[in-house]
This record gives sequence, C-alpha cells and structure tokens, in this order.
Amino acid sequence: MARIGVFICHCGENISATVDCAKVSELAAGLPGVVYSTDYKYMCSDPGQSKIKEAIREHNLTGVVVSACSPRMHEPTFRKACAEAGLNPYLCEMANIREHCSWVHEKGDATTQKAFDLTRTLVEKVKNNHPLESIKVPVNKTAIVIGGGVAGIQASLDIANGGHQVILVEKQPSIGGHMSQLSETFPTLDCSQCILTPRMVEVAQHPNITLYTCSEIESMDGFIGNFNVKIRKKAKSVNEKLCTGCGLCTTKCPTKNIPSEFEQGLANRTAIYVPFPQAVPNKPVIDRANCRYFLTGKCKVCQKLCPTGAIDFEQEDEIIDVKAGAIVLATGFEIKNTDFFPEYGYGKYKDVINGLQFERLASASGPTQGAIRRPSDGKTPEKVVFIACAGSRDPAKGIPYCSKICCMYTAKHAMLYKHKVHEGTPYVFYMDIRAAGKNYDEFTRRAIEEDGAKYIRGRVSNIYEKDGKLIVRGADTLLGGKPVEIDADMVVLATAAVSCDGSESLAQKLHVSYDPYKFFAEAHPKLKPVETNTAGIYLAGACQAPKDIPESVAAASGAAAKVICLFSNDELTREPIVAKVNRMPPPIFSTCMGCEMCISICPYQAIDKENITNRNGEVIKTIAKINPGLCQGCGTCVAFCKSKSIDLEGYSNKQVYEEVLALLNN
Amino acid sequence: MGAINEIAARLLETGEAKVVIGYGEGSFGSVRPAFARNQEEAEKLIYDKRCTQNLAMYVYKKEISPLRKLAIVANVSTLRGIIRLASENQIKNGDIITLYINELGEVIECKALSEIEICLAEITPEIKPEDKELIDKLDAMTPQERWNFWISEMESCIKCYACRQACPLCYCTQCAVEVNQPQWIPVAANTSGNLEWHITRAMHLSGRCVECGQCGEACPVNIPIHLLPIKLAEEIKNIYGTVSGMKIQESNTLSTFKPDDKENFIG
Amino acid sequence: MENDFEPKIVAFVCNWCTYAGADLTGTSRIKYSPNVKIIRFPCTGRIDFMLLLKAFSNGADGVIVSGCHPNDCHYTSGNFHARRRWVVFRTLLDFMGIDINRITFTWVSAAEGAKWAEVVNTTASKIKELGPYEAYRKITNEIWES
Amino acid sequence: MSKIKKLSKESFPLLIKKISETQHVYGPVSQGKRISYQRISSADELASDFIIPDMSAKSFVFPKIEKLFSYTKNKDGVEVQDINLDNIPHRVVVGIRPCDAAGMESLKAIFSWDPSDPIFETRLKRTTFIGLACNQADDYCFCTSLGGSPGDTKGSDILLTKTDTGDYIAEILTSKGEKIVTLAPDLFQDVEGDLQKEKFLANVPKRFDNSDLQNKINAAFNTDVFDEYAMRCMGCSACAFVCPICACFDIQDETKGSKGQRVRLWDSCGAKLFTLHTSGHNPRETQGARWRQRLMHKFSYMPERLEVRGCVGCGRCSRRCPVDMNIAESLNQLIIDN
Amino acid sequence: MTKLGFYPGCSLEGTAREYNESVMSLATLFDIQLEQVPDWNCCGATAAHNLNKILSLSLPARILAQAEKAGMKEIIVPCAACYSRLSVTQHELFENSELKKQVEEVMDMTLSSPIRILNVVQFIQEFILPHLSEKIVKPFDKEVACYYGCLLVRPHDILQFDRLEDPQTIDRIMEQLGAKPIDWPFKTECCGAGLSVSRTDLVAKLSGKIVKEATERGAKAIITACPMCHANLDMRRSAINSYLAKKYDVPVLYITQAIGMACGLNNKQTGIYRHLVKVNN
Repeated sequence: MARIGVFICHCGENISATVDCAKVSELAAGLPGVVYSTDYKYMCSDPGQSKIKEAIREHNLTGVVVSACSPRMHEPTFRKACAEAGLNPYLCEMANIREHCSWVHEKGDATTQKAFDLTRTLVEKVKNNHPLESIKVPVNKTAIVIGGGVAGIQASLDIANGGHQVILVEKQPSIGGHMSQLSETFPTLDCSQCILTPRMVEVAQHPNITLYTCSEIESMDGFIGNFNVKIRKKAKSVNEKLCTGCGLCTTKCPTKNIPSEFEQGLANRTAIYVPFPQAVPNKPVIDRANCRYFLTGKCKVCQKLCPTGAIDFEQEDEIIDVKAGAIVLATGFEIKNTDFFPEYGYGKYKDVINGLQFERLASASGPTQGAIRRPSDGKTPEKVVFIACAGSRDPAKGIPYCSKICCMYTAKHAMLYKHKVHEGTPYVFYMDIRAAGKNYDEFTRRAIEEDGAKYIRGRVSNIYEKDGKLIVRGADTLLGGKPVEIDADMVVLATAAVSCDGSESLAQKLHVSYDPYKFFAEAHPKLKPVETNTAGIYLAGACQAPKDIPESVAAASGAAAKVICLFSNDELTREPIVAKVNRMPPPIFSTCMGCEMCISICPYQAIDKENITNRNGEVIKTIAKINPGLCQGCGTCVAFCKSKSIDLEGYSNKQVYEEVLALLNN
Repeated sequence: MGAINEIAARLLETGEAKVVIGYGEGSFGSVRPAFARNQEEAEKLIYDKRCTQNLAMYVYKKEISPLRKLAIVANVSTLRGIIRLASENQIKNGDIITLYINELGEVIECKALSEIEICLAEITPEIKPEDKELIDKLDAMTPQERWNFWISEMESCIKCYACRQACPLCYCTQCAVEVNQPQWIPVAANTSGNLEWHITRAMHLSGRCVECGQCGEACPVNIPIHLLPIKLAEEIKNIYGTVSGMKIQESNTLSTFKPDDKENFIG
Repeated sequence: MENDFEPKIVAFVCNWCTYAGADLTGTSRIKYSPNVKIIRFPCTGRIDFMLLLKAFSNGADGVIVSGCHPNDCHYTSGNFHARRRWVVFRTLLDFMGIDINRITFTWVSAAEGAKWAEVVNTTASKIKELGPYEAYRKITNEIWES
Repeated sequence: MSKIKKLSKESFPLLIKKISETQHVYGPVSQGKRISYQRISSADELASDFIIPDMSAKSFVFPKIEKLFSYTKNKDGVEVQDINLDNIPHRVVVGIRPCDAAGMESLKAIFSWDPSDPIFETRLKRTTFIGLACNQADDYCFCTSLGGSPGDTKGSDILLTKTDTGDYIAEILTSKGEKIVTLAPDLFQDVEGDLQKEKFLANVPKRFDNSDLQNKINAAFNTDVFDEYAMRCMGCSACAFVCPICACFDIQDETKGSKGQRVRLWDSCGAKLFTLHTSGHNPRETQGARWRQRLMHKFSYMPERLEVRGCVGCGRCSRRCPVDMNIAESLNQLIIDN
Repeated sequence: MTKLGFYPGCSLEGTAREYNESVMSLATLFDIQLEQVPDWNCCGATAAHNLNKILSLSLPARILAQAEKAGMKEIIVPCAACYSRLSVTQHELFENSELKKQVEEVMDMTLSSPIRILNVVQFIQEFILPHLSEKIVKPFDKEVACYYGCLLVRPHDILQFDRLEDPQTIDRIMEQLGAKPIDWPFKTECCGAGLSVSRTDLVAKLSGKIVKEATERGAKAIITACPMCHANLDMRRSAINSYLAKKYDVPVLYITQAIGMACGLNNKQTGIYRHLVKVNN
C-alpha cells in the first residue's frame, strides 16, 4: 500500500499569492494513499528539505510529491533530499504549480483547484514509480579526433597533454587543414604556417597521439565511453615504415601536371607527392587516380628510384578497429568555388579567383613566392576587386547565413595586396562590415584608412571580360544605387564557407544531427555549444558553423575539456530513464514478437535483436533488446510498440495512463 | 485432379511440406480453409473463384506453425500477407512454399520469398469497388453523420475479436487489448471501449495493412470494420507513397520518417 | 450557459521544448486560461495515441499535443515519428467522425513562452465555443448510468 | 394449459401499440446487413423475410455487460452499493424465434443452479416472450435434430404462427402471456377446430440421430478427430457470443476515478485467454481442446449436471463462423465415428 | 503533318510581322501546321501585372483555357513576352488553387491541367532540329552574337532556361546552321524593353551597349527570339547610332529568319525585307 507524502511550496509569495496552498495541502491529505501532507514557505530551503526528510523517516513514505516550481528547476534538489533520507530518489516527483499555475493564472478557486489537480495527478503517478538505480558504464579513455585542421590539432594536443590517448584521423595526406594554406592571419598579420607548423610537428611527435592520414571513418557503433569505430586507412602505396621522406621519388614522376589541391589549382604537382613542404607526416603518397602505373600498368619509375624500397603498388586499404570513449568532430569547412556564380562567369574567367586562391598567391611559400600575379598571364594586377558575401547571406543561392570570416579576410587581402603592390588599387564590394572581435574593427579601419582600400557598399551584378580586363559592374548603395563599373585586372570572391562534402554521411554514421546546411548541430546553441545530441561526441571548429581561427581553437579546447572531464571518471553515471523490453517466464519469454520495427524507430540505434535459446542453444524466439548505454529515454519505441512490450522507466505506460485518469477524474 | 492437388500431393510425398494450407468444400456450397496432411486430404483441396479468404494468418497460428515447412495455396491478398509477415520477421525464407494461383489459373510455386515479390511486382493492388464506394460515401458525410454511422456500428460490436483473429498481421501473443497494466481498453464491450478497440486496431495496422478486408469478412455482426485500416492504407499510399506487403524490404511507414514530411494541421 | 462552461483540456507535451516553453510563459508572467493542464512526457514520440483516447473517454473536452519544432527534437527524431503518427491518427479520427477540432497539434519551442499562452487561449476559447464534448461523453457514460 | 386464439394481421400492429403504452417492446429490426433485437415503438419497424436475427435473444436476460454492484473508494477503504433490482425493466419481446425462446430454458438451468442468480431471475421474470414460429429455415437450422421444432412453444409466453392469409395463430402459453391478452382482449379472436399450425411451419430436416449423443461424444474425448478443428478454428469468440445459450462470463472491475463497478461480461471458451493461467500455463493448450470443450460442455457436461443441452440447433455459430466451423457437421461426424 | 497549337499575340501581327512570316514559313517547310488558339486575346504583356494582378493572370489564363477547350496539348508562343506571361501564369495558378479559383471566376472558364507552352527555341529544338541538316542549303557561315534578352530566361525557377547568366541554347542551334557564335557577356543584358516608346533615349543607351559590344566582338549579325528586343535593336538603330555617334550596321535577325535563310527561303518568306537595318544575304 502506497504511503505518499505531499509537500506544497509557497515559494515565498510566488505561489501563495494566487494559490491557497493550505487548501491544496488539505485536499491532498484526503487522497487515497496520501499519509502526510503539508505546506511550507520555501520547500527548497534547508528547513523545507528537512521537513521532507523528517516526513520520509517519520511516516515511512514510499513516495514524495513536491508541488512547487518546475521540475526542470528543482527536481534534482528534491530527489537528492529524498535520497539523503533513504528514499530512492526516483520515488520523488514534482507538480509544477508555479510556472504552470500560480504565475499564469489569476488568484481564485480555479487556480487553487488546478494546483490540486496537478498535485493529484503526480500523486497517482508516483504511486506507480519504481525505485531505480542509476546506470554505470565504464569509460574507455581514448579519444578519436576526426579532422586534422587547426581545431583537430588543438583538441588532440589538449587531450593528449591531459594524459589521454588520442587517435587523430585525417582525410588528406597531411594534417594542417585550411590554416596551413593561409598566408598571414588577421588581425595580427602573423604568418599562418609559422604558428601552425610547430603544432603539427608536436602532434606527430606526441607519445599519446596516433595519427592516421588518408583515413576516414568507416562506421561507428557503441555509445558514450564505449564507442567502436572502424577507420578506413586508404592505401598510400608507400610503406610509411620504410619511407624516409627523402622525396627522390617525387622528382622523377612523369605525371607532373595534376592541379595541386594545396595550391588551389594555381600550381601543379606530381602523381606521387607530398602535398606541401611542411606536411605532417612528411612522406609522399601516390594519387592512384592520376598515377601512370595505375592507369596504364606501366611506369614504376618511383619504385625503381626509391632507395628503401618503400613503394608498394599492391598496398590495400586497411580497416582499423579502435575503441574509444569520446569522439571530437573537427572536420572543418569548405568554400564555394567560383563556378558556383553564374553572374561572375561560372568560373570560366581565370582571373576571378576565390579567397583561398588569393591566400596562396599572397603566401611566401605559394606558387608565386608571395608575389601577387594574376593567374591568366602572370601580370601584376593594378586594380583588384574584392567581393565580400559571394554567396553568403543570399537566400536565393541557398546560403542565407553569414560566413563570418570573409569581412576580416577580405580586409586582410586588400591590405596584403596593397602592401605587395604599392601602386595598385584594391576595391572591396561589401554588404556590411562585420568586424566584431578583439582588434578586428581597428583592422578593417586600417585597411580603409591607412592602406586606402576603396570600400563600396553594394553588390556586384556581373563580371565580364573585355580586352584583357574584367569589367565589374555593381551598384554603390551609399550613392543612391548609382551603377559602378570597374575595369579590374583580378577579382577575388569571398565565397561562402560551407560544410564539407560528406559531412552528412559522416553525421549519419555517428548519429549526430546536422542543420539544413549540413553543419553539425550543437546540443544547445548557448549552453552546449561543443556537445552534440549524441552523448560522448563533441564538436570543434568550423564543422559546426563558419568560424575563424581563434574561435575554432577555443571550441577545440572546449571540446577537449569536455573529453578530459568525461575521462576523469572511470565510470559514467547515467539517468536510469531508459526503455526496457518485457521479459516473462516460459513459454512466452516476452510479449515482444520480434517485428523489429522499433529498431528503425530508435533515434539512437539503441535497439538490437536478442535470441532466446533453450538449453541446447537452439533459438526459440528472437526479441528486441534495448542497450541501456545507448538508450536516451525518448520513449518513441514505447508508444509505437503494438504489443506494449516496451516500457520506459520514469514514464511508464502505467504512470502516464494513471496521470491522464487522475487529471480528469476528481 | 487439378494442378493444385498434384502439387500438394507431391510436396507432402517428398516431405517438402508437412501440411498444405488451402481451401476445401465447406458447408452448403461455401468454401472453408482446409489442411492437407496426406494424399487423401490433398485430393480434396480446391481452388476456384470462391477462394477469396486470406489464409496467411494460419502461417503463424500456434497449432500450425510448429509443422513448418508449410505450403499454402495463395491468392493475391495471401501473398501480400506473407510478404508483410516476412517484413516483420514472422516468417523466414524457407519456412513456407507458396502456391500462388494467378489470374489465368496457373499455379506458381514460390519456394523463396523473393519469388513472391516477383509475382507481386506484376500486380497493382486495388481495393474492392464496394469498399471504395462506402469509403467515398463516408468521406462525403458530415463529421456528425460519420460519427452517427460508426457509433451505431460500435454499439453492435460484441468484442468477439474475430476481426483480430482473421487478420494476417495480428500475430501478437499478447494483443494491446489484453494488456491490463494499465487497462488501456476496457474488457467490456461498451460503445466507447469498442470504439477505442477499433481505433487501436486500425492504428496498429497503419502502414502494415495489406487491405485484404478479412476483418470485415469475419465480423459476425457485419460491421464494415475493414474500412478503417483500408482507409488508412489508402491515405498512407497518397501521403507517403508506400504500399504494404509488396516487398519484404519495404519501408515501415510509421516507424520511419522524412524530415520534410508534409502535414497541414500542426501549428 | 455558454459562459459557465469550463472545458477540461489536457495538454500532452514534451519535456524539452513545450514544457520548457510553458515554464517560460510562467517566468514571463503571461496569463492564460486555467482550463489547460499539462502532462509531461520526455518526447512527443512517447505520446501514445491511446492516451488521447483515454483523455476523451475520461471527460476531456479538448486535447493539446505539443513538442519541439521539426529538426529541434532533443532526441533528434522523436517528433518526426510523432508527426507521421498524428497524420494517420487524425485521418482515422476524422474518418470516424470524431471531432478533430478538439485536438490541437502544435510545435512550441522552449523559447516560445508567448506562443504557448496563445495556443492555450486559442484552444480554450475554441473548445468553449464548441461546448462540452457531449457526443463522446454519451458513449462513455452509458456504462455508468444504467 | 395453453389456449389457442387468432390474431388478425390488422390486429397485430394494434397489439404492439397497446403493449408499448405500458412496457418497452423489442423485436427483430433490420439495420443495414444486420438483423438484431431492438426497441421498437410500432410493428412497422419489425424486419420481415429473414431466417433468424444475427444475435440471439439471450441479452434480454444475460446482457453483454451486467452491472453486479458499484463501489466508491475513499481514504478509509471501499464502500459497496448493491444493485437495485427494482430498476430492471419490464419488457416484451415480440417475434423471438422458437429456438431462442427454447434457449431460455437452458439459460435458466445455468443461472438457477446453486446459487440462483437474482439479477438473471428478475430479468427473466420481467420479460415476456411473444414468439413467432418459423415459416422458413435454411441449411444451417437443425433444431429438429435436437428435439426442437420450428413451432416449438418451449420458452415462449405466447407463440404466434403466421398463416397463409397473414393472420396469426396465437397460442397463449403462460400467465405472462395471459397478461398480454388482457391488455387488449378484443384483438384476440376465439377459434374453433384445428387450425393445422404444422401446415405453416418451415421444414427442418433432421441432420443426425441424437440418441446416445452424450456417450458418443464422451467416447471421442481422446481421439484425433479434433486435430483438423485445432488447425482451422481461429479462436475468436463469435460462436459463443451469438449462441442463445453460451453463458460463460468474465468478471471485471471498471473504474473511473474513485468510482468503480463490478461487471459481468460475456466470455468464451474458444478464446485462448479463457483458461490461461498467470504462470503462462494453459490447460487448454490448443484450439482443438477448446473446440472439444465447447462440444463437451453443450452435449455432455450440461446434460449431466443440468439435464438440459447447451444447444437448441439455431445454427447461428455455424452461420457466423469466419472459417466455417459447422457444429451440426461436427456432431454428425462424432456420431458416425463413435 | 504535325499539328500544333499556336498563339501569335499582338506583336506578331504588328511590329513583328516578319517574325510571324518566318515562323509560318519554317512551319510550312518542315511540314508543321500551326493552328491558332481560337478567339485569342491579349496576354497582358508587360503592362498588366504592374496594375492589376488578377487581370494580369486572367488574360493569359483565358488564352490557356481557350487552348484547352480546343483540345490543344501544347502551344507554340514565339513572342518572348507572351511566352513569359503564359508560363508564369500557368505556374502561379497551378501552384495556388485559391488564386486559380479566383481567376476562373473572373474569366468564367476553368483550367483542368497544365498544357505545354513552348517558346520558339523549344519549338525549334523539338520540331525543326531533327530534320534541319537535310534542309540546309546555304550554311549560315558567319560570326553571330546570340542575344537572349530577359523574357526567355527569367524567372529561372519557372522557365528553367538552360543557364541563367550565360544561356547556350540559341548558340548551339546557330552552330548547327554553320554559324560561329561569339562568346560575349551581354546575352541577357537589358535592351530597354518597353521604354522604347516613352524613353527612347534610355533605350538608345541600353541597346546601344549591346549593339556596340556585339560589333566590337566581331559579330556579323545579332540573333534574337523576342519581338521587343528586335524592335529596340533594329527599329531604334538610328537613335542608337546617334547616341553612340557612330554608324553601327550589324543586322538583327530572328532565329527563325536565320534558319530560313540557311534553308534557302527567300527574303519575302523570311520577312527580312521588312527590317530597318538592311540584311545582306
């Protein structure tokens, strides 16, 4: 027989101003199963909690209902108090008579009645609560970081320095990401590679970091603390153990005209190549799609040259199974190419380039050794037009968001150009200048005021080539929309930053949600910016939304802190609000019929099959089984199950059913 | 001796099937489900125009399923029932040999479930004209008229569960209506309880119903109860484009979703 | 008579969006009709259609079902499954002549405190206009009256 | 001692009208495809040209839901309110088939068997049955095989037989019947000589010889004759619920808030749940065992204990069976085999 | 003999008679019968939708309804403005049932299902191109500037004309005639459109840019498919020339005329004798 205690909180006057708390308490005392009922000014205060604890001991309560504020506020408080008094915390429920009652209704009988109705409903619920024990899961203290850009590097180093093992997975032959392509960085104009490459080397040398390049995630299962990940390590055709990185092979490769990805197509590379001189690992790989041997079956020049015999044409993709407790996603971003813009020539004008190409032109290690020369004929451009918001903030192009980094790097580009071509004129077409950040606005002002970048507030309608010039036609909205025509030598589009190709399929593999633009979704935009909705998977850098370097690094350190925090425990404690498939004695075993439709409905892949066998090991029945480590307790399977074979602790069928009845029948 | 009898006799003789589920002569010119376990019984199997009943529910019936391998004489609705049962893991490839009799009267022996899918690929399922007519009639009514129609039907329901027992997809050991913690649906055959039962049944069949109409056929008090799952099946076809019981790897309409699914009533 | 009628309305809401949204309504002190009482669920995916039937057979005059907006589900897809469920369920109820105007389906996020108040008030005044759900009460009460 | 009168076709509606002034009148009414006993206010509402209503008349004395008592839960316990027998209405059922009326005798035997059931008794006492002899029958009818007949008077208070002129022969059989006559004595005409009632009755051929039926059926208990039935019967309760005699019931508590009531509901031995133990064990494991129970109960156990059979040969169960479980055929087979 | 529905619109009976003549001659040459939409009316042109939305939809809708009534499955609409109005109207009405109802009420006719509305380029692609090579007698062996204007290509969502900013279809057709289409940036530049009448000075400036650019890039003819463009580029040439203070004599041909010329039709048949800027064969 239930022995329920009911505690009505006045919340100072927050509740008692409109609800007659004493009357609610008195009415509650008359409910079947209620053996104790009281009201008090502040239930959450120490004396208030003591009242609950005393009542539990004195009246031997089997359940507690606290009618007070939202359970989202104080449920943990009161559950803890109950636990301290020896009552299982999950036998405590809260009725929300403040946010859902006293604050939203006028003083009167109806409001008091509603407070009682809500209390009664929770009394009926709590009668059907079960004592629950929190779920403990072991934590494997290895983290996987996916993506080796600046965010992935930072996260890896932070976690590794915290004393934990890190597996860094990078799709490209080298880590470094977009940052390694940049010339100089705003707002300090320090050299990107100078600050990044030491970190890259640190990664390579760190005893706690295992680096897999040319590698991607094949599949993932498991759950927080216990992920099982398969990594596909693509064949590099070079035995890394034997290769000394001498680079001899790359010098004689007969296929030399492959547009270099690192140089954004502004220079060529060979089929066996190191993406850039400072690459980590600094060992070549063979690009099989372009290698003469793989295309024609003949060549093997590199193999003949290699002094250590490291070239291995037979090498196959390797699948590596790893176990990890946490995953950090740091897959970064891409930018739209110039062919995305019909109005700017569909990418057909060689001298219309994107921002990343400009970075390579401006980079001392780039194809022009840092001299600004236009791609078509190598001339130094006298007039360069920079177009900000190329694609961004343009719903018609499907990219309504701001790419965030362009205002700053466009200002930087204008500045770098002016620094390198003193007589040149940079023009910048912009919509707004968004320069919020430490020393950012000062930086753009400097570009305009000191370096004389001509900022024109307006959009560019089109660009066409004429007599070796690019005619840029736009409007100056500050001059009443006056048409502007500039005969430029080169145009740089600050094209929109977009999510990486394949981020959707990666998200699906990892069961992480993503936004309409395929950026990974954070668990909460304000309070959980580096967590995902899948426990144990965190976000770092621009894979979540466009971010600049400091922000990416900050997010990466944030994600790393989350991982280290998780790894600071040997076991994880999880809320026992999980679904369960019923079990009963033979010959039924379970009312589950094994239709497996719940498997497809579960958002967490927490449901699997379980075979029930007899003593001889023969399968008698196959039913669903819910992994409590993966189940997040949404209950979608519970409502869906036709035979009512699944139930959810904390929101059981019996509980919610009794709530509905109690709410309506007084 | 017709082809069906010969094949049944052969399957029993070779031991490929322990029992052949089919049709036999019934009372006073009707047909009834028949079960051939030996040569003599195999000779008595029939197949003609009267054989419209969906026999798929016998496949999992407790008194029969231990006799697997089974063979079953099948019309289109039985085929769809079998495919849907396979989708829901209630039968496996090799459990059953299906003797599908096509429009030309030819017996097509399907040993693998994939062969049934091939047979079904030729068929565009359509609901019976009289059912369509009644659904249209109901759709044209005012909600009040529809309510009156159904409540008058619900008053007649005696909760004998013939609808459930006859359904090829009601295979649960414990039906939702038999759950008593909580007692979702009252045991008593009162009007509101009957209404809740039939709504529950239709919902549990939504996205699964193979539109055989067997529930309505079975009703001893002639409630057109099959209209409920059939109406939902038709709507689901219109909205989500899915048809149940045509392919084993079909999408489970109500346990899957598309982020851009349309609705016009959620504010 | 019309003015005297105080409808009973049950709101089935998810914990993460609408329950929190209703908390915000309270925090913002936006007033609304006391006819609506909330039952909390982890997710709209958890809301069994049978509970809606139980609400009507226990004397509810109206029902509100509310959860996270599409793409905002705390559990990523519970609301998507719920959406299909409600599409089918509503079709069925309508086909049986059950008054679907008495069920409000809506998405209310944790930020939409004002929207929650509006949903409650609109629903309450709509149900007041529709009057008590006599038709349903008649069939549920028959067993109690005889 | 019965009296024979004549009731003209014009008088019949007047009689209904007269009775409905003081009592509720029920009779077979057609509703779409369905024919069932419904409350009527005039003879026009009565269905014509049919064999037998879909549902038997047992619900007049044994309704599908019977409230036994109600209760209120409060803080201290439960307070029980007994049913008030005075609220059970007086009713007249017109047009009940002789087989349905004959079933009343079997029901009475069940409910009056130690202890007597007051609710049933009162319902029966307050219901007057004006039977209508069958002038048509179908292949499923087999009352004659079990000692009944299309013109059987058993269980009726008045039995009407429609003649070729459309007038009725009225046999006044009981005091309840007499009371009906006294409501409108003018409508009933005296008759002279033999009206040859048999001439107007349907022909229901005997399907089997029922002699020694009980022993023959007992002998079949452990045979494999039920195997095929085990496979075919799908285990619904249609046969039991349409049967005029099947009286097995379930007791349930219906609750609503603090109120509750205990109800008696129709149940069926054909359903798996009927005998399922909490442990999961089911003493009647297969559908064959359940079908056997159905036959045994009606033709062996009831005759043994109550000296009545549990079947009047109305054929409803066979007509309504979705898988053609034909009870007469089954009996016939048992008789031949044993 | 292929039978197709045909909507000429006002231009083809007025300022663009030569366009009509060339279309009809081509049809005859390729054994196609163009049947006019019975009792056709004004498409609303560029004016109506600035003034009255319902009117601007009802006018084209009536044309569509008339075509549907006459059992036409497709209609050929050579005038780009008419094509634009008809296509946009059909799209809007079948997307918005409320609006459709309103319009149906206004015109007292109903529209049951969309019909195919083909512009002249689509018409050529579908019915002329398959048989073109066998009919060419004198390849159009010249540099040409294909000028598309705005009405054929916008709004892109509805009309789905190949490439929004740099359309290609006419270039490809002209290649088949043996011509060498130049690559130039003004394929969809504004010609000044209806300002032709009210602000001839602006048209001279806008169309002037087009004529100048085409000439400078070596075009020997400008190919168009819109009566409005043609009028501005051809009829307003004297205004253009005086604005640019230079005599530009590059002729402007309808694509149908260019095909006609290649297929050996005479000046009368192609209607080029009507042009203000003289065409040298």
